[in-house]
Amino acid sequence: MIPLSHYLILSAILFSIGLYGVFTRRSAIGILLSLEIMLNAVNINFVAFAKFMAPHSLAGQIFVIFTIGVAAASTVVGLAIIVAIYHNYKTIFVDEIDVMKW
Amino acid sequence: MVNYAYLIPLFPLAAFVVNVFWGRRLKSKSAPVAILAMLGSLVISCLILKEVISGKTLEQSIEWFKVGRYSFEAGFLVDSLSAMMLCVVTLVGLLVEVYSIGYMHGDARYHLFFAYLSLFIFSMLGLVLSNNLIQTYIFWELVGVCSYLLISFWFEKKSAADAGKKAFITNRIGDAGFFLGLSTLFYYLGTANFAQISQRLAHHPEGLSQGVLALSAVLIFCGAVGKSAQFPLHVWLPDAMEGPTPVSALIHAATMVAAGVYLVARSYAVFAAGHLSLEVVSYIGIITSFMAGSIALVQTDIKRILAYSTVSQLGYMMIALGTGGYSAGVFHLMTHAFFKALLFLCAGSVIHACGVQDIRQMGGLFGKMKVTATTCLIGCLAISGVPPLSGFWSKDEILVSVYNSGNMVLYGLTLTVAFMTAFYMFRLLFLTFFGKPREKLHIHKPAPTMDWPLIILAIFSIFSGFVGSPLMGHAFSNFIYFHPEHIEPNYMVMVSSIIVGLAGITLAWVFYILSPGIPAALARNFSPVYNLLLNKYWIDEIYDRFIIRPFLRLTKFAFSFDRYLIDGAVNLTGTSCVAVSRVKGWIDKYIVDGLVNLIALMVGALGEVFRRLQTGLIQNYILLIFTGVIAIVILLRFV
Amino acid sequence: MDLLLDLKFIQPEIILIIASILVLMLDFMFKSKRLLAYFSLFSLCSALLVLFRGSLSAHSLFSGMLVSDPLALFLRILSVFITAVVILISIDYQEIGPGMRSELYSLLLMSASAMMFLSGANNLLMIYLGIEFISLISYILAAYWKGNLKSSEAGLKYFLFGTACSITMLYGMSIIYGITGTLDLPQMNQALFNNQFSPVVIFIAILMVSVGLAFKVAMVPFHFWCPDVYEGAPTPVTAFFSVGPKLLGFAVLLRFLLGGSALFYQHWMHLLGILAIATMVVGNLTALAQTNIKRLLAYSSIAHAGYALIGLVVNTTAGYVSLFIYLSTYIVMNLGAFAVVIAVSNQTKSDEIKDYAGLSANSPYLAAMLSLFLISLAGIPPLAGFIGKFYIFSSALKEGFIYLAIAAVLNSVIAAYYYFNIIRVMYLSPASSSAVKIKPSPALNLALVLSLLLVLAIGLYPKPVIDWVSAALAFPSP
Amino acid sequence: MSLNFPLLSLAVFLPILGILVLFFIPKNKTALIRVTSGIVTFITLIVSLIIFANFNINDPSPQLQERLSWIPQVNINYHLGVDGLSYSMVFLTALLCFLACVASNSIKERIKEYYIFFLLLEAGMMGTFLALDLFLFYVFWEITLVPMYFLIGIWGGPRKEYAAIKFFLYTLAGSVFMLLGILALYFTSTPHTFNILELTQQSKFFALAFQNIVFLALFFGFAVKVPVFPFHTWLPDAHVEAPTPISVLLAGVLLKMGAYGFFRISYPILPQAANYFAFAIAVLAVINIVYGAFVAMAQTDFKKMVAYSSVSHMGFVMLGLAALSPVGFSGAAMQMFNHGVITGAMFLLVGVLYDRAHTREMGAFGGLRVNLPVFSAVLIFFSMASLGLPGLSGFIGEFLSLLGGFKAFKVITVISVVGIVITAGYILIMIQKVLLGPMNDKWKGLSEISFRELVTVVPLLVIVLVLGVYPKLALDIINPALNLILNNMGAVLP
Amino acid sequence: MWSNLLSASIFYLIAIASIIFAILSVTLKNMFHSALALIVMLLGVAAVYIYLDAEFLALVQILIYVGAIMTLVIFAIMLTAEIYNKNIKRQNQQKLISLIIASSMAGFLIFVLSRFKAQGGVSFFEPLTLAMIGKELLTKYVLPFELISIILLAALVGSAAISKKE
Repeated sequence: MIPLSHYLILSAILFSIGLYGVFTRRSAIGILLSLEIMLNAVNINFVAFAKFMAPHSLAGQIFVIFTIGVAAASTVVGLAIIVAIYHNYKTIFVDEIDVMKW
Repeated sequence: MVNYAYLIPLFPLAAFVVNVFWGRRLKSKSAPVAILAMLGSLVISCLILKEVISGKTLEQSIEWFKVGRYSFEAGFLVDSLSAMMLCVVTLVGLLVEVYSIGYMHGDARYHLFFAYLSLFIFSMLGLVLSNNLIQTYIFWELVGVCSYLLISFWFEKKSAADAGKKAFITNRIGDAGFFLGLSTLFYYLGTANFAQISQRLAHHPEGLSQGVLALSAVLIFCGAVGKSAQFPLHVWLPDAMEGPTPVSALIHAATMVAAGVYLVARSYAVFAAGHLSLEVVSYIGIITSFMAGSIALVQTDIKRILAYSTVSQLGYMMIALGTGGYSAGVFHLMTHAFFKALLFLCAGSVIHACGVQDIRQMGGLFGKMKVTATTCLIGCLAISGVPPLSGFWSKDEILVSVYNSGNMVLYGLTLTVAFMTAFYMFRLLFLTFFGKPREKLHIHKPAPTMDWPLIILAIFSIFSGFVGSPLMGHAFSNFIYFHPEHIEPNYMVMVSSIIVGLAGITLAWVFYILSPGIPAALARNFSPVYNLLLNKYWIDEIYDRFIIRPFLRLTKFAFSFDRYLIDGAVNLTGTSCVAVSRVKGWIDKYIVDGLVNLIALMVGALGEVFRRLQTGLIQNYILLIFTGVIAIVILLRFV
Repeated sequence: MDLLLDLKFIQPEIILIIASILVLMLDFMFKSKRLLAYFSLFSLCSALLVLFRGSLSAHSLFSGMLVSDPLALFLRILSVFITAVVILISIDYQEIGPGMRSELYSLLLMSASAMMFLSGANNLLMIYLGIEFISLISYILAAYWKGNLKSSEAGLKYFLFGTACSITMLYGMSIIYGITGTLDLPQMNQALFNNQFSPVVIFIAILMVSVGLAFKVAMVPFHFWCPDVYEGAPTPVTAFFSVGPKLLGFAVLLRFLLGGSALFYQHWMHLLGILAIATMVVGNLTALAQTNIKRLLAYSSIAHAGYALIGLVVNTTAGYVSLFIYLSTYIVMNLGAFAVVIAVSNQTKSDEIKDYAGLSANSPYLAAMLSLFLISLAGIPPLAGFIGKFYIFSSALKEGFIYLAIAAVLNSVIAAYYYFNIIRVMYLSPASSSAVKIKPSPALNLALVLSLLLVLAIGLYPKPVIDWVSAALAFPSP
Repeated sequence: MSLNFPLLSLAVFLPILGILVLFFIPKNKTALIRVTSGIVTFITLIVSLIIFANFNINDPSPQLQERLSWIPQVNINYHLGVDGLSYSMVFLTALLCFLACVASNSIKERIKEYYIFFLLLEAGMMGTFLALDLFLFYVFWEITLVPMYFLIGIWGGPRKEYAAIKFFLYTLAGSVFMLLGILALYFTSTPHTFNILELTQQSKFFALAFQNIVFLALFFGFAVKVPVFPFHTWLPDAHVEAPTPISVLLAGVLLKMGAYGFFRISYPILPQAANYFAFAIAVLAVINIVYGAFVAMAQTDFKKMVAYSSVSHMGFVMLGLAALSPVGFSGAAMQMFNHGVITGAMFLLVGVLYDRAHTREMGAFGGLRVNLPVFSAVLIFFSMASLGLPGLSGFIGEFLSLLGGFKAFKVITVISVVGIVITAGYILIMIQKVLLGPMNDKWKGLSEISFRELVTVVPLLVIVLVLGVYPKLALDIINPALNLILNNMGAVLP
Repeated sequence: MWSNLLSASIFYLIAIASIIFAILSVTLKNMFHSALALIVMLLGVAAVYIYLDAEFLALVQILIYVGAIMTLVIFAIMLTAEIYNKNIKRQNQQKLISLIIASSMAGFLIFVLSRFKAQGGVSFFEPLTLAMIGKELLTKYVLPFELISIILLAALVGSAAISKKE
């Protein structure tokens, strides 16, 4: 059978890939995508722990349901903001959006 | 009558208050107010003197204030010494005030003059009456202030203002020493009262070593040096001649300068206990008198000559006190008060009459000013120690005490000073009153009110000597003494002093009447000595270069030190200036303002670093966060 | 499952949610937008009334989801108060057009209920949902100023930064769930004590969870979003950010640290201490050279977070009491200061400090008010700020954290400089010619007077506030 | 016997009442504003006299105590009390505030704000001297900071902003350390208390090491205010830039708060530390005296010179404090009071000159005595007093401090006596530059000192004269309190 | 036994696939292609859920994540019309540092989590049916359930407010 640690390794790798994406992606939507990757990594974690550590309680899986719900909400908000940015800045490249500094 | 002694200083104080507040309205009537007050004090003083002669002394004091276990009291002590001084001060004060009516006639601040004069006499009387060192110190400084006010009376003249300032500061230096001596005594003996001091010194208390006693005596003497213009601090007296002449007569001849001698006399117990201190007094005395005497030989300003002669005579008194001649010193103090006041007032009349102070421009005034000339002659005779005038007796007493002290060098020097005194006094006399008038001077007769005081003083100069002379059985020394001593007249000393006096007079006669060319010739071939004396041993210049100028430079340095160093180290306001570079002017002031901004600079620079961190790029932020997280994890893994 | 019984406890939250929906509906009926504001204020007041009347028994609701203990009550009352004041000062804020008013009020009402839920959250899931709820609303509010470049940039930055941090928090939560097997905070604490996992794992889990919370509180390594978002967002929203989420961030950090990590306290203490000092120093030093007043207030709020952190570092009940006293005084002063900033920016349309020149000449009332709030922020007695600082210093010294006290003390001197810099500009420099008398609108004036009275009252007679806070924290910490 | 009527609170809060009244007077009615403030300060003066009436001189412990619990959780209570030492300061504050208020006619713009800050300042100062609770003392201590910042900042001279913020930050930095000291005291006292009297009782239980640290912390707070040598650089700037009536208060009262702090808090509560640091304080004191005099000598600006002279005179206070003997303490307390009166008057006179000639450069004047006789007489009188001329009150303070100092540290006192001579130097230089010498025609138009200005100076003149001649009046009030402090410190002193 | 081996190998296949596609979606130049890569990764994750006996979650994942969220994202990509020009540099300059940080993060997590020992074996108790999840949602987790609905409402209202035209 597949031990718990493999799942955790998978989620850790996905989490780091997402993180790398957030650091390097220039377009806001790119960052959004990477965030989704990180979120999925966490969900895997939750479900894996639910199965191995607390097999008879459903807390883990229910948590994932809620995280997906929240992910949906935050994507809606994120995209609304990105559209507003595009409307004002005419670009969604994050390193060009720095009117405010120091 | 003795217990009314406290009234004596109150009269002049009342006069002062009247003259200050209502003087403007009194106009010329402010003089009689002062004179009346002075008369009152004189009468009481004489009555008290009569009672004191009959053996009655009194000390009364009330508690001024109490701090911890020390109680400071204020009170008055009437004994032979103070009674004598009271009479001298009030008498001379009265005569000077009468004289001033004429002299100060028409001055804009006429009433103020008499107000300051009464204030001075009040503080002098207070000083003489006080029964403890602290009260003496208080009146001591008051006297200093009055002399400052009177010297710079004609303050429009810059020289007068400078002279006043110089006098006050020099006195202040002396007073600092006096204060230290006072506090040492107070610390070790627990009291400042003269009687208790001598009592406690008698059964020499533990803890008070000889060294400390001598030190406190010298410190008190330091106050006397400042006030009586002895050697290191004598520079202020010649400049004090800037003040009106009656002021010089009263203050710089009779009373204030004598206060130093009075103080040494009053606290003689302290001096006597410490054996070293008396030597110091006499050495300072001899140096001062010899130096001042020599300077007076070549001076040309009439008042400067008399000033240096006063300094020299005070040196004389110090020598007397130094060599144990307690009553001799005090006796000379009294007689000197009379004839020196007389000489100053004569000089005043001369200046008042011909408006000029340089004796080389005067000459042949005998014919025009008979009274002034004759009284001046009497004064000169008295001071030169020509018998039977008072000067002879008191100087003789001093010479005897110096002779008895066994120090022959000292005796020799004192004799030469006597010779010099006789010489320069008669030089002054011949140049001003005899010989041909050198310049066309318009002379207007001095007013009668200026002549009468001269005559009275002349009489006193003649007869005041007999009190202490053998003819009246040394009445004076039996009256005022530290411990009863029997002096038998030493005829050899008496003869030598007469010879010396006459020699001085004849030499002056030869130099200035017989052949006026000699002094100029002498001056030429002894020019270095002549210049040395003319420039008053360059003491003023030395003081200026080695003390005053470096001192001022030090204050400038202290101020710049203050602004740049300390101010720089603490001041925080420079912070914003580093970041806000636009306001250029503002920054120069802060950067210039110094080290305090250093901290401000660092704080500002640090602020700048954090500010730059805020790049505005979202990804830098997220990157920084996770580096932070990683750093924390690493840090705590290993800590 | 006495569900109905539990509902009674969350009546205030329900009222607010219903009100927020109603506000959207009312938008169509009423022309004047002020009525909407008054309606939302009315609903907040009724929620407050219900809160006060509610019983104070400390027991858990909804099978462990919420706990209604004194601390929760204290936080809920404060959240309602904060939202009320924010709505009050946003009524006359001209930048937000009439069209978007109703959404603004409804979002604010929802954020109030979110905060109230979060104050009682006793379950990891509830904590996550609460935080996400507030964050989402904050992202929207940050970007609320439609045409303005800065506002949308603020929204974007806040969104990206916030989501990244909350996902990290989620990751931490998953690990804790893995370790303890339960989401419930009290059970989690028990499990953490007697588990056989190596401390490193637990430590990393707790660290990642507090990343999310530290982001909300704007602690040093996570403070970068703060200045840009505060400057960009519309001013009432900035006021809300600087007070609302920060208070809840601290509350959850307390609940979480109090429970879970008491075990690892000695690790935490020094780390948190260093972070607290770093927060103070960064906040104060960067504020020195700011020219925009909102940005300056942002850095000052970071600095104040630093001071409040000391209360946490001290980790005693007295420490927590001083933490919340500090926060309540900070809330009052900050809202007051932002109210004045709004009043001025309504008139001069700019937040630059140099535009405050000579404010005391033409509008002395506003200048006096702002000076009072700034002096209180600087911690000068007899105002409220000093009471907060005094409590923090005393709790630090009591536990022997001398280095913390000295760092805080020095920082407050630096802080005094930039607060007084503003006062200097207002009072000491001449007014620019175009300056005109600024008259605050009645609603704004009410907020100003309210916060002024509170600042003075707490400053002069702090006893009731202290009683209230210590009662709130009197529950037996595990 | 404490009157049922809370006199002390009245004295502290009367000015605040005045502020409330001022709020309702419109800005443009300047005359009315000036009159009301004048009345308020005058009533406060009357109240301070009433306090004296109810004050029993030979009872050394604080009287007329008012105690109200303020923050019970932390055992802080609103506790006022007055004893000999604090009464002298209270009277000085009330008097100087009244005179400064009368002299404030020279302020021409933003008059209403001026008087509001002025009254707030008075309340703060009054409170500091009456507070017997460390927390209350600290609160009032800080209250005086803000109005003074505005008073210097708005109505000051050319570099007012710089001087104002410098004054503020110096004092704040100092007082912040003082707060730490107070907190440390609070936590080590069993049962935790801020009450000064209880802390004095418990002073025996504090270990020496602890006492030293707390003494140092408190020292920073008070030393900046006194000011003691390294922390004094704010004083000249603040004085030169502050408007005349404010520098009267600054020099007259604010400097005394620092010294009062030593008397009331540092010395009685931390006796061993006071004894331990006695020599260090004496050294700083003598630096203050001599260095202050030196720098004063180098000044050309009249006000800066008087400022540095205050540094020098306050040095005597520190010397008296360091002496730890009844004579030293009475000297220090007397010097505090007298310096307040004399320097207050000096600043008033400088103000008179500045209002007419609009310059403070001493070199620019000269020969004013000719057509300003009354002004010159008064100026010379006060210069002599500040010189320490016996017969005037300045002498008593210096004399006793030096006498006390002499007993404890001989060499240091000898050096300080040099300070007196230098003081004489720069004061006489000032008199000569300003008053004496030929009349320069530039100042021909200067008008004589007006009656109102004279009124502000005459009461001070009377006090200086009366205390000079008969100091028993003041000493009998101050000494019992000082003896009480010394007895409490008793065990410690050599 | 043989079927175990087969399912295990399929799992590893899926895991590696999803990792590859995740990397692709992060590095691809064209935004549209990276979105598609993400969809594939999501499907991979759904497969992992099935392995972890969370069938309902897999369903939810596919329905909501892939269905709703990704369509939304693609609309956004269309709106902001960046997909066609290839030459714009997709990654910014801090690539190297972020690589280091991301990899060290991964390293730490793996090092930490790998020491988790499976607990309570792998035995199946009663299968976790959908009904149980439903019951649980409406009893124990009823408050979060209500809350998530309000969150979605708020998100809706907010984003509508922001993006509606004046």
